[in-house]
Amino acid sequence: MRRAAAWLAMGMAGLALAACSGAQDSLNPAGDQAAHTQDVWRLMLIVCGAMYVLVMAFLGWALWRARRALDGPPLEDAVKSSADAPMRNALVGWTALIILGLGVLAVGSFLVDRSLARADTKDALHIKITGNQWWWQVEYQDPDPSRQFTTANELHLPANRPAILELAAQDVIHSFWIPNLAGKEDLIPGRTNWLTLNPRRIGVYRGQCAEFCGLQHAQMALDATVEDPQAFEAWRQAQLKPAPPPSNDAQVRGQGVFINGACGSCHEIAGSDAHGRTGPDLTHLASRRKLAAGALPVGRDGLIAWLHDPQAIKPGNHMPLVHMSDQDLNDLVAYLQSLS
Amino acid sequence: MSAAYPREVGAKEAEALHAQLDATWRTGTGFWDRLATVDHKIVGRRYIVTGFVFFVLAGILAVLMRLQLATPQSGLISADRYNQIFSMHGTTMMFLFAVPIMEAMGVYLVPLMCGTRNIAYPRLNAYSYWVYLFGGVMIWVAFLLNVGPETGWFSYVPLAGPEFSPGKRTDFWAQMITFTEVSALAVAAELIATILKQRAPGMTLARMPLFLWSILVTSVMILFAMPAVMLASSFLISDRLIGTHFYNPAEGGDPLLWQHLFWFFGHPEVYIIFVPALGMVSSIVATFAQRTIFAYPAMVMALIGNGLLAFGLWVHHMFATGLPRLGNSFYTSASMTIALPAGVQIFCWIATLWDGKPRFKAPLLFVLGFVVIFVLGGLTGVMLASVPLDLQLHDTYFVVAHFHYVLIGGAVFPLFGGFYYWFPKITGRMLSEKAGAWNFWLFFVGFNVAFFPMHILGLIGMPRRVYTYPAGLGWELWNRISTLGGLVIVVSVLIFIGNVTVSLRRGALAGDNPWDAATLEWATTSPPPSYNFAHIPVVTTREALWSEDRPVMEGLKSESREVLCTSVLDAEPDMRHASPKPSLWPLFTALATSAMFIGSIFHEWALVWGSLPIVVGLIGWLWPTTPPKRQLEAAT
Amino acid sequence: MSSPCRRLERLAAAALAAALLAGCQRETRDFHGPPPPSGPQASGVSPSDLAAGGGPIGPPHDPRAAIYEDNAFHIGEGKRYYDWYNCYGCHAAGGGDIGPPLMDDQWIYGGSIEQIHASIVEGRPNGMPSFRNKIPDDQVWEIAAYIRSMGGNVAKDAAPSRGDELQSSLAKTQVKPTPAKPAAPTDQPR
Amino acid sequence: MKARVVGDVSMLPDGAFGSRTPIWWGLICFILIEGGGFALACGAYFFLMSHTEPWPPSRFPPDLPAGIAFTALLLLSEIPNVFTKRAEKAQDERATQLGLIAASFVGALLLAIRWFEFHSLNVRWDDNAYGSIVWALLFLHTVHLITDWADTVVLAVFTFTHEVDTNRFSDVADNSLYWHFVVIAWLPIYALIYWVPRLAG
Amino acid sequence: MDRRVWPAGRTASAFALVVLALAACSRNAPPPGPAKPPAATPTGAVAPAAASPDDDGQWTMPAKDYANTRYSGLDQINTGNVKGLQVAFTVSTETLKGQESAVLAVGDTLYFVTPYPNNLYAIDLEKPGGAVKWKYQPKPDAAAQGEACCQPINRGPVYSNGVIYYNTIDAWTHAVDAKTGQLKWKVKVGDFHKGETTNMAPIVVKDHVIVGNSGAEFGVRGWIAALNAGDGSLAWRAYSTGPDKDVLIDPAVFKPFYPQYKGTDLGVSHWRGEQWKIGGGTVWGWISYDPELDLIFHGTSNPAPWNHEARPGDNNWTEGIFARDPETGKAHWFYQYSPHGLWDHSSVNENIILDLPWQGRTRHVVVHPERNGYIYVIDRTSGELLAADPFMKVTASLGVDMKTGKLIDNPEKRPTEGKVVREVCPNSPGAKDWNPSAFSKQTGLLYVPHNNLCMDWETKPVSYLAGTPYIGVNPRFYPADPGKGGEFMAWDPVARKKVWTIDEKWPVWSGAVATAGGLVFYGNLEGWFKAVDARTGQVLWQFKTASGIVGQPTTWRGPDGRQYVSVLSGIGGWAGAMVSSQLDPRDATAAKGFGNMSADLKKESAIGGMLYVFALPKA
Repeated sequence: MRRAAAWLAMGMAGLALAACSGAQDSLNPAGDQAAHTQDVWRLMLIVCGAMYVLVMAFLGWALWRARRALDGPPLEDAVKSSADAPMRNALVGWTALIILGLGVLAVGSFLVDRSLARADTKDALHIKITGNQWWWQVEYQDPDPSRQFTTANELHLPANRPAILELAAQDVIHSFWIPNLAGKEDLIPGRTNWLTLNPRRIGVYRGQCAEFCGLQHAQMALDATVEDPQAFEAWRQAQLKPAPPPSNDAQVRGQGVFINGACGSCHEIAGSDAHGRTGPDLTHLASRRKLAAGALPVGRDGLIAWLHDPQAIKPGNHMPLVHMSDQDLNDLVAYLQSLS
Repeated sequence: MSAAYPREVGAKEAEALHAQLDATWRTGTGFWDRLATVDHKIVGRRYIVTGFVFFVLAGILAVLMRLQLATPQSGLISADRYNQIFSMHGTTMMFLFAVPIMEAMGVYLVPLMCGTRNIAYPRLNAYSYWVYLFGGVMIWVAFLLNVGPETGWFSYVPLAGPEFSPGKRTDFWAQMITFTEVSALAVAAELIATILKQRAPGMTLARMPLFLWSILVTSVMILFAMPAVMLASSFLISDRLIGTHFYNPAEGGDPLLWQHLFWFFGHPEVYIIFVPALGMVSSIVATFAQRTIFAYPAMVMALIGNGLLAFGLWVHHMFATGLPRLGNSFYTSASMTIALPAGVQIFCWIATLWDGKPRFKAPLLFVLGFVVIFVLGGLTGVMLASVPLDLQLHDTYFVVAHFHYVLIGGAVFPLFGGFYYWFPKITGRMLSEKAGAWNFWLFFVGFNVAFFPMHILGLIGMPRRVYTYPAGLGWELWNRISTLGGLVIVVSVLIFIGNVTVSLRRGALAGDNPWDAATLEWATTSPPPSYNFAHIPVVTTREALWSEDRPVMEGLKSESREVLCTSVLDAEPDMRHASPKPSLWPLFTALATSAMFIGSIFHEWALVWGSLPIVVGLIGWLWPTTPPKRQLEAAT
Repeated sequence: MSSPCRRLERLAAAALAAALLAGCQRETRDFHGPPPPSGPQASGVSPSDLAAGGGPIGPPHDPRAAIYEDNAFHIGEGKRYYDWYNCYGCHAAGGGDIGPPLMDDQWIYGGSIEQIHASIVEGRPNGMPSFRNKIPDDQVWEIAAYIRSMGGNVAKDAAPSRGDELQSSLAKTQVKPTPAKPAAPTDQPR
Repeated sequence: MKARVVGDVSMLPDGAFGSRTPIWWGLICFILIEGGGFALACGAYFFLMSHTEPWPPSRFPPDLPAGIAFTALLLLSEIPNVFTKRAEKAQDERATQLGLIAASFVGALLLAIRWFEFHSLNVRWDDNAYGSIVWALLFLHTVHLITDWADTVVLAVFTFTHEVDTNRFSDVADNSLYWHFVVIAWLPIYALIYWVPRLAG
Repeated sequence: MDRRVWPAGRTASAFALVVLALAACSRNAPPPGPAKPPAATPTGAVAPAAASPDDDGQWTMPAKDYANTRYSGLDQINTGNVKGLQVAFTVSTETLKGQESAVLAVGDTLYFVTPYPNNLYAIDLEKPGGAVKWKYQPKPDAAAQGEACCQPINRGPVYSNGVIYYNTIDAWTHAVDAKTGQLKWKVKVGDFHKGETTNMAPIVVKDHVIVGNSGAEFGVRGWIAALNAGDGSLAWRAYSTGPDKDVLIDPAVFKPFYPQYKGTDLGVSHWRGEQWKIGGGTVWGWISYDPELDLIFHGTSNPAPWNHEARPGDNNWTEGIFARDPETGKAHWFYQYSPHGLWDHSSVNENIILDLPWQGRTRHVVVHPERNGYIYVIDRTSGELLAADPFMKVTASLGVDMKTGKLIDNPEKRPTEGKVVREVCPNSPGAKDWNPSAFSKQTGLLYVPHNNLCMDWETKPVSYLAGTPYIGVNPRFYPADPGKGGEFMAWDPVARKKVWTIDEKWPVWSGAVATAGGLVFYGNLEGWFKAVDARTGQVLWQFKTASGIVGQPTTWRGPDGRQYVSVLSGIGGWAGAMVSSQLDPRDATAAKGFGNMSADLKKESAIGGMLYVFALPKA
């Protein structure tokens, strides 16, 4: 009993501690949905914690009382016990208490669920997210097709503007989850799911696939940047542009490697002749923070490590090991780094 | 004749009867005799040992996973291997350990508790064990050959479907399901028939021990739950082998059909594991508190309520799949409601202890551990029933923590309690109490150190089923602690194994009823004779052995195998029923069944050709026991 | 106790299962593919190697073929890449369109995995483009292995079943083996 | 402790019919399992139906004649079945043999018609999910048909080769009960395979 | 007769038909008058004389005339004597893919083009038995065969001023001296390595040879270009996508009827990103020309890829019709049949120039049987939509909004990736593909050879790899009605309804020709070449050629004064590829969906390549 209480206390401490860290943390809400959910969590913690304490107290009392028990014949017929009748009443009371507790929790949960369903969607940004083994395709939608653009493994959201995510899957079931913003929603082949986000707090949050999706399920992350609307608009304008043309010899050679080699067969770089669609869009790769769905930082070292042997970093992923000379590799990295 | 009753049985008469019965029921010691045995105690023992072996194997996998996760970006186990390992861990624990071992306890104990000589359909019982064994061996051999399952114990399509899981890995998994379900369904039918038809005279439903109730509820749940997963896995195999489209969204199938079918089985599955454990807890609590269980009717109602509610909440595994919101809220309420019967039972056990005279032996320790752990697991379960909260916690380590609290706390702790409790009955020797205390405390501490941090990990964003994770997200410390806890559990289980090994030879002799328990299995010797009871015990109260009066009945044949059938409700003696003799046909049929199942992984026509030997086996199995007519004609 | 006996039973059962499993190869999953052959690149066929009136002269047996042929994982990957690199655009799901069928037993440029590999890498004169450098070599092998499965020419336990897509042809597990033979004499440039 | 004997069960019968025997309960369990399987398969049918437009996707529902013939004959098969059941209850060996033989022949005929049913579905199992579930339903029922038919044949043979005691009669009675299940289970499946596509289409 | 009375009542026209039929039966057909002003036909529809001059017994362009009527004034072969039609001579084409070329008859010579290797044959009619006068071999690059979506076929040459102009599959235009077979010039008009091929029949307007490209299935950017007839130099080129300057849209000249086509650079802004650069809209079909308005009319093909999710927006200016000035190429108006085309419904079918009585007045229109299943009537002066009537079961769309001119897509059939959409009718070759209709100046009816097909359709992601197909769809075709995959119909353009139909088992992939003899000729995929009574639809004569017919029948007066009918037999093209490319019907998606329904066709038709010329027996 004491031990259990100690554990509980330690657990609480742990939770408090944990709340200070992470960019991928459901207890550190940065959006309405996560905040509402945290309310449910608090309610649950209080009610369930109280229940637990009650049970443990009863158990403790029973054990403490047992010390005084005398040897004697087993109590075969309950009616013979003087405690039986009061205990029956206590059972009724306990049952009522459980029902009450569950009622409170169910209603609380239901109300929060309703409020999530009624989230503010005025002037919402519409973004389509497609899960692939093992990366995220992100398409910013717009009624005007020329204002649509595609990126990968990153999400930029203006603070205080709702975003409606359309969730689809290309191959297997994935689950979209950025704990700081909202709960998860599955991406299911053959179905379309929707998720509304109301981001409030500026910051960078991490999300991760939350449904087992095969070999590299563990390394299928994405970045969500919640920023002020001006910054978002600037980012969007930059994304709408095609990639800048290569500006020095190395970059020109790198572009050649990209287009004439295997890269362009799977990746798109708008403004170039690379129109592959089966891999992530790389038009503005250098403006992203992470490479290969969160596996590495974007940057010279990360790019070289990745291109040198993608299978060492994410074994089994669909980025092949392309054998190339060091010169080609350096040129290619120079080119990719110019894609800001 | 009737004038003679009641009468006492003389010592000589008793000895002669024992000798005669032993000759009739004994399993021979030859190799083929052992294979042919239909004694529920021998089969039950095999079942329990096999189940425990799988527990240890799956535990080794768990340790490997914990070692991999102890540090971020660990290179200890590759992604491919890790995925197979966690799939095998879940699969083995759920299908090869938890359900079979619970049923195994039933197979061993139910006939004894009913006061009957053998289980109903003993040959089916033998068959079910062989099928289970072959299925388990198959999947482990496959795993060792690198053809083990890789898509988790839940094998969600399309990941487990033909396109994204090439090769035979998932087929072995799906066919393992068929093996274990065939075996589980057979055992469930045996147990239901045994409980309903072979109870001792006078053991009315209202006098049935709670363990029998829990086994009855479990078995009925198995009947309704298992067909769903068999259907689902058959669909999966046919998608993978002959190109059907049950789960192909393009051609009108739906991945969610799998989830519905799987969880229609999968959720009750948890209760199938957990309800027998409740029965064990009740047995242990009553015995060690030396008090009849408080509020027996409420307990029975709670068991039945558990069984019914279990079928109404499978959707809470699918909140994130985008089903209609209002429907989800219904399942929230239904899922929370199941806390009610659980809460009632917890109360009743504690009340029993409160009003009793508890003796803190190892079995009771495990039960106390059960209460502490399971209640926490149950409460986190209530949390997960809430849609908004579940959407955050679903598929995170919080869920891992939750169900380990429920399953280890709710089933494994009582099971270990049960081991300590019934070991004397099964082997005739006591387990060491001292080692038992070490075993318990290390398990209890290790368990909480291993699994409590997972709650936190889940809350701070660590998803399940990841073979590695990046540093810097605040997960390192908790993972390391968790791994340490896992290692403590290993020590604890090793102590248990040592305790069993030593006690088998050197344990104190138990006697018939070392714990002064009240149920009928303690009315016979430890270990029980091959025929269980020389005379059929008659029950007059719920706690049969706590009453001074121990009436019995006679009249079953001793020169051939007979059991007494009683009426379903009131257990009035109704008829004598011949119990089959040992036979090799169940083994043959099980081999034929295995050949067909494994063959049909590779070729669809194996289903047809493979069924012919099974037919042969069944005909041999059911060969008439009456004399051939030719013989009769010759005689006349 | 019956433990020695039980052990025997287990052994027997394990042996049985192992025997049944022997039909299924150990599934190796090598994500790197073999290193490219050192020295000069092994030369495949070029159109001029076609001998008049007879079948094509195959490229020398390639040790890498064994890694991919009859390996379920690689064939499954090949199925994916067959779509990704637009193979289906000309050959449909094996029935052919702009290009010839790949599921029948007629092979203009040879039906061994080495020959298919060579055809993809080199291209062929009547419209088959060369994918040299456009598809990394191990993926070409995977595609070639998948193409072999279209005609039922890989082990049944390695062949892929249907995909999660429109049903166009028999699941490859259901295709009866059709051993490759060179094209019947025809003046059809295909 | 000495046993105090309070009664004797040796006068009780060593065979009985129906719910008094454990076998009957086993059979009921089996029927529940199978019935559950059928119910779930039917549920899967409706689940898939709600995802496919049109239903059937080819717009060609199964041809009716074979299904009608099968259903009619299956219903008629209850005549020998009930006849056999009465004979068993009466423990009339001749009549039981007669009934079992009749049932065996009807079963064989039903299996023959079933062959044509598979050919009149107008869809292959690997055409689409509709084809898959229709084949699954028909296959499931066929398995039961074959099982019970084989059981009937074996029982019929046994009545000629071996002495028929109460337990054997009881087995035959259970076989009749199972046949009821096979018949009753067919009716919803028949409706799903042949009529729902027509009404939905 | 007051022409305005005619459209008033169906009974009246029906009555007139009966009378005319009776007249034909009584063999009291009026004597042929070569020089008559365009008289009112029974339906009231007429082909304006400027675009469709009276017959001179020759056949110099595949569509017969600028109006694209495919009507011959010859009546030597007529309903009464057609039964006696027999083979005059045959010529092997020495190739075995789809023979889609028209056979031109100029003076004493026949001209036709074979599929790859695109040889141009000149057949001397003065000599007996179809002697080859000369054969021009352009030797196109063999690799180009892999860049042609639906076999490396050719739709025929065109004759003008002693020169034969035609395109080869590797995107070259050749000018060949009609007398000698000597090359005058050739120019490369596109790059087949990117998938740009040319198989359309050019048209010569004034001094311009007008050509367009194919290859929307390879993600090429569609264009139409005018080459100077003298040297092949480029006069102008108008793209179907991209900025206005590329599309030759000059706001001063461009006056579309509907507001949705007004705006700047819609060919860019109605696309996502730079998708328009690989957006299709090729011009591979029929071009008609109205000398009075001095406008050419041409359709643009489907946007690329087929998977519509890769190209959100209306995808201007694909799947529409342009009216352009032949001198400058500048667009005058545009109308889009299928904005954001979902089904590969290329809009390149013939635009037949007719004048129709319309609600009490005469409207100058183009009539266009469109792949999407509607016959459109569009005012050719303004681009206003007058009518759009379905001519087969249409499920892909719910109709055309006559106010806005927009097609109303059926939301239930809108494809999403990874889901099969079922029963899309018409399928992607459409209710009618390229194979041209004929208009009879005698009956006023349109004779439309067309398909009766539906399909299942699944979209999937697709990468653009230059030179490989850019499609992203798994299709599966099947007849809309069991056993009826095609239809040959007579359509009354004024009453806007079918007059009669002939059911065909397979899609009808040949063109049609109508004659003053009261006949219509067409062929089917099994190889039957049929002569049909233009008024009743009764098949009066048929002849089984060696292979399936996918060519364009023509009829002409030979040097000996007799009337001949000619057609190429040789199955192929999209519908016939299953047979002539020896594809495997076990794959339903083979030949982009025809595999699903063509197993029988492989038994009922055979590979071949032969010119058939028919005539009545010499008296």
